[in-house]
Amino acid sequence: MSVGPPLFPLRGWTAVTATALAVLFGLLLVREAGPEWRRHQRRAIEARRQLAERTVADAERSLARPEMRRRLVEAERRLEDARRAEHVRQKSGEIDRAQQRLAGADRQFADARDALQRTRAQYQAVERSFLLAKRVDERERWRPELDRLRAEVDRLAVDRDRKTAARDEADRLVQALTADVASAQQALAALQDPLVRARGELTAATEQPTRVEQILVDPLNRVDRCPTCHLASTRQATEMNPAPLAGHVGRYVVDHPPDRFGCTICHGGQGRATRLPPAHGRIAYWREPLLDRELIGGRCAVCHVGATVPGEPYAARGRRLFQEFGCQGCHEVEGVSTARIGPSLAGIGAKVGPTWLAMWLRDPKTYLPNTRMPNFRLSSQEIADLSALLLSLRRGDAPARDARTSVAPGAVKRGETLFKASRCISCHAINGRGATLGPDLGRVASKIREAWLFEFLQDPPRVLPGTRMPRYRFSGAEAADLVAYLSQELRDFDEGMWPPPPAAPDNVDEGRRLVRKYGCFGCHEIPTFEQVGKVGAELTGYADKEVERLDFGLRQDVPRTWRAWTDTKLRDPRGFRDTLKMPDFQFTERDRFSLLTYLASLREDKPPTEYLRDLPPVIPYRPEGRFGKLVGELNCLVCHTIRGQGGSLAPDLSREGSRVRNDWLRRFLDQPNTIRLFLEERMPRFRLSRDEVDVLATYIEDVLVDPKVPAIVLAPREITADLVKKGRDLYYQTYACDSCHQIGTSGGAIGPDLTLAAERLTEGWIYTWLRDSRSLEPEAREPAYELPDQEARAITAFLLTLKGQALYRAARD
Amino acid sequence: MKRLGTLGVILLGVLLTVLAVSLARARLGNRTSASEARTAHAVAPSDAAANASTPLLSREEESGRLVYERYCIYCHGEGGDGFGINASNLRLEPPALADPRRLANEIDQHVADRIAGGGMARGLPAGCPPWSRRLGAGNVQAVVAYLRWLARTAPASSRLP
Amino acid sequence: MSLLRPSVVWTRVKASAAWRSLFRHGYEDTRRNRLLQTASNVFLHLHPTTTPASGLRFSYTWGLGGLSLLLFVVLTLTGVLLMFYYVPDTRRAFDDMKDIEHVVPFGQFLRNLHRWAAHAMVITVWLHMLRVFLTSSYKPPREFNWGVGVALLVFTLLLSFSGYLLPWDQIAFWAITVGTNMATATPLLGAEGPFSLVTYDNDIRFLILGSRFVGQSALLRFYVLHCLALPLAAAVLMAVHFWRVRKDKFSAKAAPPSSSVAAEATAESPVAAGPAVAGNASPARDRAAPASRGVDVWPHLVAIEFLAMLVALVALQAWSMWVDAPLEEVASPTNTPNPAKAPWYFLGLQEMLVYFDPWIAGVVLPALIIVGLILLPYLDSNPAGVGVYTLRRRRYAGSVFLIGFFLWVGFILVGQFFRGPGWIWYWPWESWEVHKPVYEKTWNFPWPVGLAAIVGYVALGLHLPRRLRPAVFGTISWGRYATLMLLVLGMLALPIKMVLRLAFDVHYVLVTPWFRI
Amino acid sequence: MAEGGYGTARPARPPAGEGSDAAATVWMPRRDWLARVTWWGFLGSLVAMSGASLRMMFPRVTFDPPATFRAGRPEEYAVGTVSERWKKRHRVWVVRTAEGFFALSAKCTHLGCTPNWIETEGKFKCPCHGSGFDPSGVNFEGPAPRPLERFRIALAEDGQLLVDRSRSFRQEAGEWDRPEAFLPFAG
Repeated sequence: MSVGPPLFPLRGWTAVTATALAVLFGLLLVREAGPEWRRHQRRAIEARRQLAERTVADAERSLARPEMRRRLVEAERRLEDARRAEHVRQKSGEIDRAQQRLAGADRQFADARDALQRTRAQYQAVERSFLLAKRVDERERWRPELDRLRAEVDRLAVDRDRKTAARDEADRLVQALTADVASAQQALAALQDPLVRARGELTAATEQPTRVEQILVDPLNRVDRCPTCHLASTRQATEMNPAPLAGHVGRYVVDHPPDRFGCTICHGGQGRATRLPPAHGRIAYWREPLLDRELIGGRCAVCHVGATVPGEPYAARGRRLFQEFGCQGCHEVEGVSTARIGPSLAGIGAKVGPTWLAMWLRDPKTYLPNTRMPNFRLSSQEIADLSALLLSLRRGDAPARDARTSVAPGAVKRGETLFKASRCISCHAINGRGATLGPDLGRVASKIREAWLFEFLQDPPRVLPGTRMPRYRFSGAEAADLVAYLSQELRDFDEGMWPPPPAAPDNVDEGRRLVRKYGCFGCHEIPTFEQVGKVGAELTGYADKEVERLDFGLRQDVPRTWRAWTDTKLRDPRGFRDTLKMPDFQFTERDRFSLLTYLASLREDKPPTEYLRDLPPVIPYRPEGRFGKLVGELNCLVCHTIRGQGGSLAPDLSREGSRVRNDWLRRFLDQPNTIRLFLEERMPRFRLSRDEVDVLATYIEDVLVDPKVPAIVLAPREITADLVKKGRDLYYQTYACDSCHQIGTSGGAIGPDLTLAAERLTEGWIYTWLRDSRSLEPEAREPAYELPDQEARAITAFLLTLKGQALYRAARD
Repeated sequence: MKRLGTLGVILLGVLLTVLAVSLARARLGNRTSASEARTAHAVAPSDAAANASTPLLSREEESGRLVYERYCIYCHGEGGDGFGINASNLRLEPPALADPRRLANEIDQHVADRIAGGGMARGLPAGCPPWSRRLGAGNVQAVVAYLRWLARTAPASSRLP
Repeated sequence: MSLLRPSVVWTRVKASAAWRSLFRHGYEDTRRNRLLQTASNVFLHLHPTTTPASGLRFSYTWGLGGLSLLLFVVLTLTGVLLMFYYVPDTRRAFDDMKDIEHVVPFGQFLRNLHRWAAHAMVITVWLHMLRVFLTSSYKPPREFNWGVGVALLVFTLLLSFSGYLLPWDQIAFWAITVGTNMATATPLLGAEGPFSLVTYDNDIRFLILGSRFVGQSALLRFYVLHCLALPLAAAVLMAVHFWRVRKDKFSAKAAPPSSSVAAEATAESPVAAGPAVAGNASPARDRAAPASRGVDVWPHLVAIEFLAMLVALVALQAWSMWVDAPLEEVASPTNTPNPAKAPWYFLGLQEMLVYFDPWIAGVVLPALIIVGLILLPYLDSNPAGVGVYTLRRRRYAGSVFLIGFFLWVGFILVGQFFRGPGWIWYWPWESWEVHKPVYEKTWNFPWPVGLAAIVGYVALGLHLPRRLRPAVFGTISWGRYATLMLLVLGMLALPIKMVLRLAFDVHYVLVTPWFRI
Repeated sequence: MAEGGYGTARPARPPAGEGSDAAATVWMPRRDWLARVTWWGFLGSLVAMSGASLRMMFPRVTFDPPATFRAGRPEEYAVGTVSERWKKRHRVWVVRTAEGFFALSAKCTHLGCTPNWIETEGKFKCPCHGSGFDPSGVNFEGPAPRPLERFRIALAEDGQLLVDRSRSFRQEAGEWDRPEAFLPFAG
């Protein structure tokens, strides 16, 4: 009696949709059953299995070899004999007796132990009531009991120990009786061991389940599931691993255990992901995609913040370049000190002339090919304005007059001798030949006004605050002579052909604007600009800068990548927009790549400090007292390093007190003469006063010493002729020290001249050096022979007995 | 009635498209370009090759170069030609390490061993000192890599006596 | 052994007390069973036992109410499952999302389902309201249930909004930041609102976030609201909603469109009653069917509901299988994506921010919308068109409502597709990498002019309609008329202000020391 | 409501093909294959759905501390001592005898309390019910039914001890003689 319209007009549709739903669910289940990572893992596991099969095969083959078979048979026979022998003992009941004895001893031991514990419990109970007893007599009533138990406990303890010994004894006996069977079995097992292990590996590989592998690194708050597909990536690579099992290249995983570092901290990518594009970070909204092989070096420098980054030369070089070129002058980077690398421009007006200045501003490299000053690509108008500003910068006391000082007769000659005697070329090159510490003096006279030079030579720091030039204490006359010499010899003789400064109408205020625009004060100290902030973009966290925040401006040819943008910026700083102001440093390919690598290390989030390496000392070394004052005045730390502070041009003085002999040191400070022949650097002659020498020497002897270095090594009578002879042989024959060290006229010139070793070096130093030079100077060129005590003593003796002066004089004539 | 029905359909359609497109947008995000860029960045060897005008030394070769120029160059000379400034002071003439013909039939391990053990290891009196302690395995390997690079890049003729 | 014959066993089972307690009536298709089927089933008994045959026509309701419910159920189930793997902790939330996507079986799928179902529910609820309006189903005696419906709309939006923060990625973080910052502009109760009585530490935003910023406490609050408080409230309201539907009888009225009498609205025959989720079309279509007596809800109507459900599920499932829910980078307060957009269903408001101060766009406007919607049944005194798709006899009501609806949708479309970095206009085919300058050269009315303009606007708005269309507006009481007109004028003010801004660069019409309009 | 309604109403249908009285007119022809497709499709989906939800309860990874841990170099342990170094973190005693190493589980075999190592008496003593174990882990007093369990111990390739808590060996099962249960180490 159904009523109404036809039943279910839409039955067909209902059925279809229901089926569709079921099908969809089916698809869902299928998809979930076979996740992507499983395929990769299966491949790796299969590779592992095949490898294992091969090893098993090899093991079997080696066991099949005749002499192996012979040894096997041998071992089996041995085992057989042992068994038989044991069987005999078995028959004779020897073993049973031993075992019974062991059982008995064991029982006794157990009883003894329990007895001891019971009694100790009683003792403790009595002791308690003894201690808690209120009245003395009560307490006294407990005493005998207490003493008895005490004695009892001790007795039982002794007893227990005896029983223990007995048991062990019995045990050993049983062991002994069954020993040779055991050893025979071991011998046999040892022969079969490789095969057994290989088989074990094979079964393990066959039964290995597929599962998501993950590394939890709590301190870094990272979960890396990379090993799910890169199954072997947590082990070092060995050449036998096939591709899917390829281990990690190099020692990195050994030095950085994965369970402490994980993968993504260095490689980037998304550790938690288990599908391919997301896992490699190749998706929208993931900040750290997988890094390419080259830039990954930058990640090393994130933690290795020291001057060197092991195995990553470019990062370290980049860090150095960054500071040498004074990038920090315009770009803030956390942890990079903002030292101005250029000379102060206060008083530059008195220092240089307009022609030179204009030429310099147009392109510094035309005057000084290896200057660090970049080319700002200034227009003539800008040059005019800047010159106007700079030439207006004069100190109050700067001599306004600029006339040639009347040259006293013979001044040039005297100046030349003085120039040579003062070893100016230790720091200054002449036309590109020579040291690079100070500016090239080849054409200095064409650059610097003589009046200024005159003042400067007499007291550099006063005229040019912050200069690295030491005070040579030249008298006015000497300074005049030097000036005469310089302006006579060291000038650009086609100076006249220099382009004249632009005639454009100049404007000091415009100049100020330009200084502010280009941020000259980033490298140079300029009056009234000391406090102005940096003009460049902050680079902290630059490594994580998203591409869409980099302005590609007009360049369409540059691929839209962090790397391409940065490289282009370094190559052509104003390529993206004409309005940019970064100057052109003319970096080489190597420089650019080094800087790239370094920049790639400027992460936003720093790892926790326990991950950082080579952190600078909390309190950097500062020489104190009069010594400190002198060091500052003479700028010793420009060339020498003391306790990690200073330049690398001259020897590290941190241990000088232990290295050189006291008297020699004083003489040297008074009359510096060269030690290494071949090297250019030579200690300048500072004309130190007696007590200044005394200050320096005393400090060095007292403070800059190394406890490792003994004062006395050889008592005088120990230095026998044949010891010396032995030393000489070792020196010349065995180790051919003369390949690098000079004695008298003969010998190489890499290491220091040892002719005067006897009067220069302390015997302790020589000895320690020969024993273990690395502990004294990790970076030394000496090939760490680390000689045995006897040889070291011999060579020391040899060196100490050299007739230095005689030889030296011989060498001189 | 009919009109309103269709109106309803249209509305539904419109809003569903709104949803669809907005979701698509939300999913891809306006940063697709960025993501592609990142991808490109991630496969950098390509654009590395693009901007590598002069051959750039690999990480290992570069560290090798640093070591070589600090320790070896005095005797074995610039570019491994065997004419170092100190060569004249030696009893044995230092070999041209980077000679391609020398290196051609040597595996890295042997070269490395010779550097590590020095001449003495091979019983040469007063030969090249053993460098293993001072340099360590890693640096020795690096030096080998650098020598290979030298042999690869510079023509053999230029460095043979 | 005969006892073990299947048929015997089967009859015994069916005879057992347990079976009979479960299935209280036989299976045969008798009239009685059909009625019992509906009446004795807790889930079905919201239906009447019979409904007019025309109620089977889908085009009357589009099953929108039912779909909304279905989506709510789906959301509850998926939500519960997701809760097993989610910890509302700012340091963990995002990682948990990643784990759900990568190491929880079906995690990605469930998350997609949850996300998309939420979006879909917002839409179905809107459309449901639109339909109810078009068929005048809000008119007496259903004003109250319409109000409940509006409340449910609000809860739907709140649920979606509160869930938006939980993934703790950039869109989440900044959408919520933008959204909640509007609350500070609340008059009196917002720290930045006009006539503010409060500080940042005790204003409305603080109430929402438990802090001045979106942070741990905010995440926790949103989590509790999203998983507990709001769903409970919504469920209760739904119960009320369905119950009222059943009590108020079904809206569709079996009367020829020609006769427009409100009286009949009350005199519906009980058989014509049916749930809102499915109903009958205007009887005008099926005169043939005896209006006295409809078809049985079981099986006819239920079957159609079943179909509707299946279709919806298929669509949802397919979508969720192929389209992943968005998840951006982990939230970072120091790095704002440009533009930072609110959830798409609030983009209309965010678009309004271009033309109005936050206290209008973010607070007054939504408040007015909600109030207006609730008042709708009381303001629209025209009894015509109940249960019929007809706009012809309700031009004013219809036009006002539709204008409002399409403004809303339009603003959302604009906000979603035409707004780029800096909320500047970008055509969909334009790249956001191209930097566009902000064009800001606006001016304000001097305050007397502005005041005059606004007063005049309101005065005219109140006066003219009554003058021009006494037939329509003359009939209703002044109070009603005023409220109605003010709401309408408020709504029309949006496009007017937009025109002023876009065409004449007017920034503010009225500038006072306390607020600016 | 509809879905629920069908859900409960559905069993009222006898399984397809099952005979029931054909007398009464049936509102849906029983052998209607469309109807069957519908039902099976729908029920199939339901089953799949619940299956999926169930599977979801078993994630592919857990964040428990790893079962294996490196216990430092062998030289760090004195002969004849029981090291409590790893008790706090891993609930394991590393014992070194003259012959070598083994790793004891710090879990009483009685009711799973954590015993204490009492140096003076040279035994493990369980605070809960007084079970005592000698340094080799054998129970000699108290209610403990069997010796403490030992864990797999080996030498990792980097020369550290490697303890694997996922593999345990019972003495009464003769498992202590397994090579993995004891790491021979001299000097």
